[in-house]
Amino acid sequence: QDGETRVIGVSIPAATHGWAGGMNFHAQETVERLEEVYPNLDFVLATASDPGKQVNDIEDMVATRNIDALVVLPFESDPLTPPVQAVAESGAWVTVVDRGLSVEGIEDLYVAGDNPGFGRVSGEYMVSQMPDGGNIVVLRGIPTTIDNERVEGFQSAIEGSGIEIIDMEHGNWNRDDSFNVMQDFLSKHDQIDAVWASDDDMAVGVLAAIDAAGREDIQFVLGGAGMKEMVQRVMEGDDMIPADVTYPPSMIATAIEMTAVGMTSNAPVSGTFTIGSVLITQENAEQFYYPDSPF
Amino acid sequence: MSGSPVLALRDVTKSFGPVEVLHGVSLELRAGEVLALIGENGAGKSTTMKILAGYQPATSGKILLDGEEVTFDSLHEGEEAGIVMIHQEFNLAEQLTVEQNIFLGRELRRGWLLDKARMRRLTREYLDRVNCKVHPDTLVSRLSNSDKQMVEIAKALSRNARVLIMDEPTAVLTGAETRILFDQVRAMKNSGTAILFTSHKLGEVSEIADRVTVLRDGSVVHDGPAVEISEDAMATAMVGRDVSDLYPEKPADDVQSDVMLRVRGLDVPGHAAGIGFDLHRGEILGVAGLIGSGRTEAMEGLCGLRPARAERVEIGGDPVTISKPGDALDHGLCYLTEDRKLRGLLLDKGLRENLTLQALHKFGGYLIDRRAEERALDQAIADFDIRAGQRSMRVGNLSGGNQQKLLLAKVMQSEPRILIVDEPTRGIDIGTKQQIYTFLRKLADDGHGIIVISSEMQEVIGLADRVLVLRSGRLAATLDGDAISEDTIVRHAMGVGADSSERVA
Amino acid sequence: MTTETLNPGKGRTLPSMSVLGPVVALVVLLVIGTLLNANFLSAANITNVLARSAFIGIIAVGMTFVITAGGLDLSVGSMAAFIAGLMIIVMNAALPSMGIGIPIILLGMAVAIVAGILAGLLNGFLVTTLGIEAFIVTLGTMGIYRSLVTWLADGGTLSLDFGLRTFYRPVYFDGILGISWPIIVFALTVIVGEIVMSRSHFGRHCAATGSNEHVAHYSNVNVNRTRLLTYAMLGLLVGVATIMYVPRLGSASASTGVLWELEAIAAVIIGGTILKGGFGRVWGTVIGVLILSLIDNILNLTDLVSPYLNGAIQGVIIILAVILQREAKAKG
Amino acid sequence: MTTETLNPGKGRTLPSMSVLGPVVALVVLLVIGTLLNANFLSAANITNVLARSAFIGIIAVGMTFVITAGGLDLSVGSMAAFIAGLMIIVMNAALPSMGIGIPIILLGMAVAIVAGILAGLLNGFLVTTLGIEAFIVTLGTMGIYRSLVTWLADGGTLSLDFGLRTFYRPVYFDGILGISWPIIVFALTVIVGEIVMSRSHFGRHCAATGSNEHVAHYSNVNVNRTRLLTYAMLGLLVGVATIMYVPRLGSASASTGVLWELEAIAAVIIGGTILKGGFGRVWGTVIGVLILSLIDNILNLTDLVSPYLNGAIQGVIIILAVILQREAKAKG
Ligand SMILES: Nc1ncnc2c1ncn2[C@@H]1O[C@H](COP(=O)(O)OP(=O)(O)OP(=O)(O)O)[C@@H](O)[C@H]1O
Ligand SMILES: Nc1ncnc2c1ncn2[C@@H]1O[C@H](COP(=O)(O)OP(=O)(O)OP(=O)(O)O)[C@@H](O)[C@H]1O
Ligand SMILES: [Mg+2]
Ligand SMILES: [Mg+2]
Repeated sequence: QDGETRVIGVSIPAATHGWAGGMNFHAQETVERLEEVYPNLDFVLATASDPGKQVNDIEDMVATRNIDALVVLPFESDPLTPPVQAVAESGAWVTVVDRGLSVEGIEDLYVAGDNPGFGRVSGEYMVSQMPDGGNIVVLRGIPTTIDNERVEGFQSAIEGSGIEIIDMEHGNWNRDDSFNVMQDFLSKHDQIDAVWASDDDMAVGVLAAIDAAGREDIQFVLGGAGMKEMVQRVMEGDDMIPADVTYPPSMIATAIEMTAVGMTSNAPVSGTFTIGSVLITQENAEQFYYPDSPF
Repeated sequence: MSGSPVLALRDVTKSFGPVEVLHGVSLELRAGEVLALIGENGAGKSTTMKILAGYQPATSGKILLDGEEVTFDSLHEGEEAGIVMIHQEFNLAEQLTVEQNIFLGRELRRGWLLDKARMRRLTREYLDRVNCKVHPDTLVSRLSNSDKQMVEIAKALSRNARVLIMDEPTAVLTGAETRILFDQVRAMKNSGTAILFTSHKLGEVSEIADRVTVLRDGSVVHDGPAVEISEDAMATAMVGRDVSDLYPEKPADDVQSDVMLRVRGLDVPGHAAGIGFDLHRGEILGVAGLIGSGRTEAMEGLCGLRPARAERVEIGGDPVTISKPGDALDHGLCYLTEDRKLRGLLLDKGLRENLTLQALHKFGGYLIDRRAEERALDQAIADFDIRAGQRSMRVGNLSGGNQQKLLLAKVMQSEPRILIVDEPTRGIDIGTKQQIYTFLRKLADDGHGIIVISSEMQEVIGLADRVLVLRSGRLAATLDGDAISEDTIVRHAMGVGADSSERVA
Repeated sequence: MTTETLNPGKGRTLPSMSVLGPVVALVVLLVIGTLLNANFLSAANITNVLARSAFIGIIAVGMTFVITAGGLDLSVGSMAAFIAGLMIIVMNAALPSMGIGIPIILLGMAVAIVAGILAGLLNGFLVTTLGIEAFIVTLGTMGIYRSLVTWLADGGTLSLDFGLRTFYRPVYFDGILGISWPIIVFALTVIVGEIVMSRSHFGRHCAATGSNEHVAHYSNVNVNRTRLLTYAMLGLLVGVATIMYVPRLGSASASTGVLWELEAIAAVIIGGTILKGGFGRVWGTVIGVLILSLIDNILNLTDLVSPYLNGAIQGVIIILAVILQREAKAKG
Repeated sequence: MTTETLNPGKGRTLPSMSVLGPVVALVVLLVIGTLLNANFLSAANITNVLARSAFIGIIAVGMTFVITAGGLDLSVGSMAAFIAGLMIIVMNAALPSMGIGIPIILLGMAVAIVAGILAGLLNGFLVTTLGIEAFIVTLGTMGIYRSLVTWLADGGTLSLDFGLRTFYRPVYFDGILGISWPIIVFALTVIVGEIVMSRSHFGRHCAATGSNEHVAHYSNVNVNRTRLLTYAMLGLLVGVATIMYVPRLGSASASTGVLWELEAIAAVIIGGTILKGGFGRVWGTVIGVLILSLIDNILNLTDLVSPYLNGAIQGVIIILAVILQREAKAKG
């Protein structure tokens, strides 16, 4: 197999919000880097704006690019399961990233994010910061299974702690939407102790709305995913942003790299690698700060 | 000749909002009889016809079909009863072909699918009956107005109507086409169809009608056999005054005044070539020619409304270039279109907006002076005798003749020194025609130059000091004085071996 | 209303040139694809492209009628998502009592068809009887269906029972004589659509209604019924498309069918149908759909451009495809 | 061609009723909001709603002209995102040489205005001179701008330098006499827009062009120039909206301005402007914009419905607002 060029397909969702943008960045950067390192590897990168398009991309990779391996971050698990299964059955290597497929055992390598864990870590942090309980509002992402898992994880973590979610709306992982939602929450509730923005993009909008309203009752905002601006604020000891929870978009880079290694060597790279969600606080913030990433 | 009435109105009134436009109209249509309904613009002829055909409900009164009172709940019932109407406004879908229009709403089928071959063949037959040469697959939007009208007539004839209602069918037709239509009308009459017809050409009324009903301001003022009423009497009954001197006196043409407009070598690609003429101050220059001879296109090209080239155009002695409509207006040159529906008026706008559109710069700098506009509208309504129920109504709801008057008023807003009018009296009643002729002559006497394009030979002869005759896009002759006669014009217009696609105007 | 004086070439007496436009664009794309990748013309790739074009294609055929009759429908994408969701829920619910087998598939199909027709009728009713601007009606129902499917799925994904999915899968992936079902259904829809448009009285009535509804009304065309039927027909075809869609992905969520409406409308217009109504051609729509699918496919064939710029390339090609058509027309 | 027999009420001889429709819808929403939440009428909430309406509002005023003149623009949302991205890049790049201060803000504003006008002119040029369907042109440029901003931002978010942002922030959050700048600019845009639409030559020419371009041409209206100007004006206003938008969050990304185009068009139509062109009213558009913003606001202020169903409620209210208008018209 030496000398023979091997093709790795990478199929990811398009950069429609901050985290996905970061993930796109890491994917492209890794592909470029690995193409240098491994001259006999060829990469095909496709971004999809909906699950249907992602299935198309995968079909195209199989039919026209003869891929030997597929790295896929499924837009959604269920619709992507059959086509990825078909790829696996055709003999290609399959690496699944972040969201597991609905059928077990399809993938050779699973680089997993931990969405329930993301919610749980966030919830536990809330509980630790508000031992006496309090009123919080929650901004949710785009209605998807991921968002459901995170919110459920969060809710079960705060259960019985005296923390009450007094309002919850979709901010769609979008700065503008969350700004509007937060403005309205501020009009509606006279006392809000903390906000779980559940994503750093949304935290940006939430902070702007709080600033503009000049409200003092909110003690802090907890975002998530480790956007560099937010990590920096944590590092600097900002009161409003005391912590963050990771959900690193760079997991795609890990997955691509491991797949490349698997393709070019005999090193055992199969199995499941869970990239847990970690709490970032001032103490450990430095190691999560990547100033060059767009996210 | 006459039997019992097939279709009749009894004391029908019709109001649009607060305005009553018909005040108790009664009339009867009999099998095998042609009834002419005449009246001034806005008298209510079209409204009466629409009520008869079931297009509009009457406000009060009865409609009797074979003596039984009916209410047409839908158009379909009117058709079912064998009533067919040709509208004053074109009633053809522009993006469909001739054949598709003729069979619209009653397509022939073979099984589930259309029987295109048969429809095409029948269309050919219907068109042949009215001697119309257009191809069944031509898009209606590509037809000339007179061809559209002939298609409309063919469509109506094809329906084998018991009652045929025609609202000014001849307004856009040539003499020859009118004769073809009348032959068909006579044939239908002989086979027992009841026919209602209206026209502002009173000669046609005398020729074809058996009975004449005169409407004035929404009431019937005369009803009787056609043989008992002369054309003059009709005009008097309609207008309420004598209109025997239709055309104003022409000035003695011994003084040769200066040239206002000099055109040399005007080419309009595809329509006209090498046109050259002079227009003098105080002169009315007629333009005659067959339909399709390029009169309209030549003048539109001159005014920058369509692509054209000219070797030389001089206005008031100075050479000018006119490449867009604004250039023409800047030089005091203005063109009144022959097609008021498609090129003249915004039908869904009010009178005021339409009146001032072309000369908006006269009404305030950046902002429009509404009051000045209202004053201009007052003036136009008075000057041109525009009869609108309400000032605020949509122009599309004005009667056809009143639209034409408004169009003339609109063009005059830009105060042209040289005015080109294309078919200026289409659909205009005889009383108003007289006023328009007087108006044009007065403009000329005041030192303007006027060009009148007309397909009505009498109009050209009666009005013009000199006449240009166009043939196949080229100038065939320039006539003046006693040379202006129907015979000479036709001879020059036809030429030798005239293009068969042109027809006698 | 007539266009001849301003744009002398816009009329359709010389169809050959306006016909050529989209065809040329399609051929150019095919050539580019072939040059870029040897596998482009492989049976597998052609099958993929055609089969996935089928959803938008079937919907776009219906859209051609709606637009020809002077309407518009922005709701088709979310309608498809909603119908897919409904179908999945009904089939999952019926599974315990009916078991896996042909009957339950037929039940699902019936649900899709009926729901599609009803949804189409709702749009049509609001547009015709209540006389509301089609843009607003369908923008409203777009939001409504999109919300409903999110709600039905509880913000997540509705998935067909796994066993059922395996049984239903052949409806997308199998076929006869090596031609897969979506392609067959798409082809049938196009053929029937083309015949209805150009050879039936309904097609004529659509064109007449879109060209001038008053004229159509005076000519005894039931304008409202014609419009209503176009919407119902589009709804039906959305149902049919969904029947093909569900076995492919086996699930429906809030992100199903997003932007299908714009893609379908774009395909219709690229194909030469006039957005303001009055003239439509089904075969042109098919070419439009294929052009759009091929752009995506070709972009996947090469690594020449950054994926971020895919949208820009698409935009440029869409505009070019229509310029080609207009330029050709203007010369014709 | 005349409409009187089919729809006796469609004419605009009795405007009072068609005028009432949107106003009534707005008032009903205000009443509902007040009943549901005591803070609804608070100065803070009113300010919030008005200020956030300003972006769409300013754009919708421009859209009113485009639609009145018979056009359409689907690209405004991504155009706004692109301009915002460009503005941020230019300002960040100029920061080292210019330092923080008024000049760099003015530079950013100039970039936004110029970019907006150019983008509008591009749309206008393709629509008028090349004669391509506005829907296709702006669908194409929508994809192009959206791609470009994603590419400029490398898939992520473009953020204004933090110091600059702090300096620029007051442009969104401050104002005079307690009224914030976006509201003031919005109000000015509306006043000027209303005057231009209803009292200027240009407004008349737009209506004439949209009503019947041939008649307009024969009446010495430069149809192409009028259309081109409406697009340029819309581009300019997108630039202005962006100038207000950037200081709010100081960032732009691929998700900025998504669906603004549909919202703007919906506002225009809810306000009573006719989608096919020929009649438009700017003040109606404002009411449309407020209705849309209020729906969101009220939904956030109450817990009555599942957030999944927000879109459905929006859809229903949009349709109802227009029904109200048409019903009123029909009676009038
Ligand atoms: N839909 C309508 N709404 C309001 N007024 C109308 C409507 N239709 C007709 N009218 C008015 O009714 C009157 C009669 O119009 P009608 O068209 O019947 O006149 P007419 O005799 O046919 O005139 P013409 O010779 O000019 O065609 C006119 O004053 C016209 O303005
Ligand atoms: N679809 C069309 N495209 C181009 N020109 C048209 C179209 N329809 C009509 N015309 C032109 O407009 C004129 C229609 O006017 P009409 O039938 O009254 O003839 P006309 O004005 O007497 O003819 P002309 O002015 O050429 O001597 C025709 O001459 C025809 O050339
Ligand atoms: Mg009349
Ligand atoms: Mg003429």
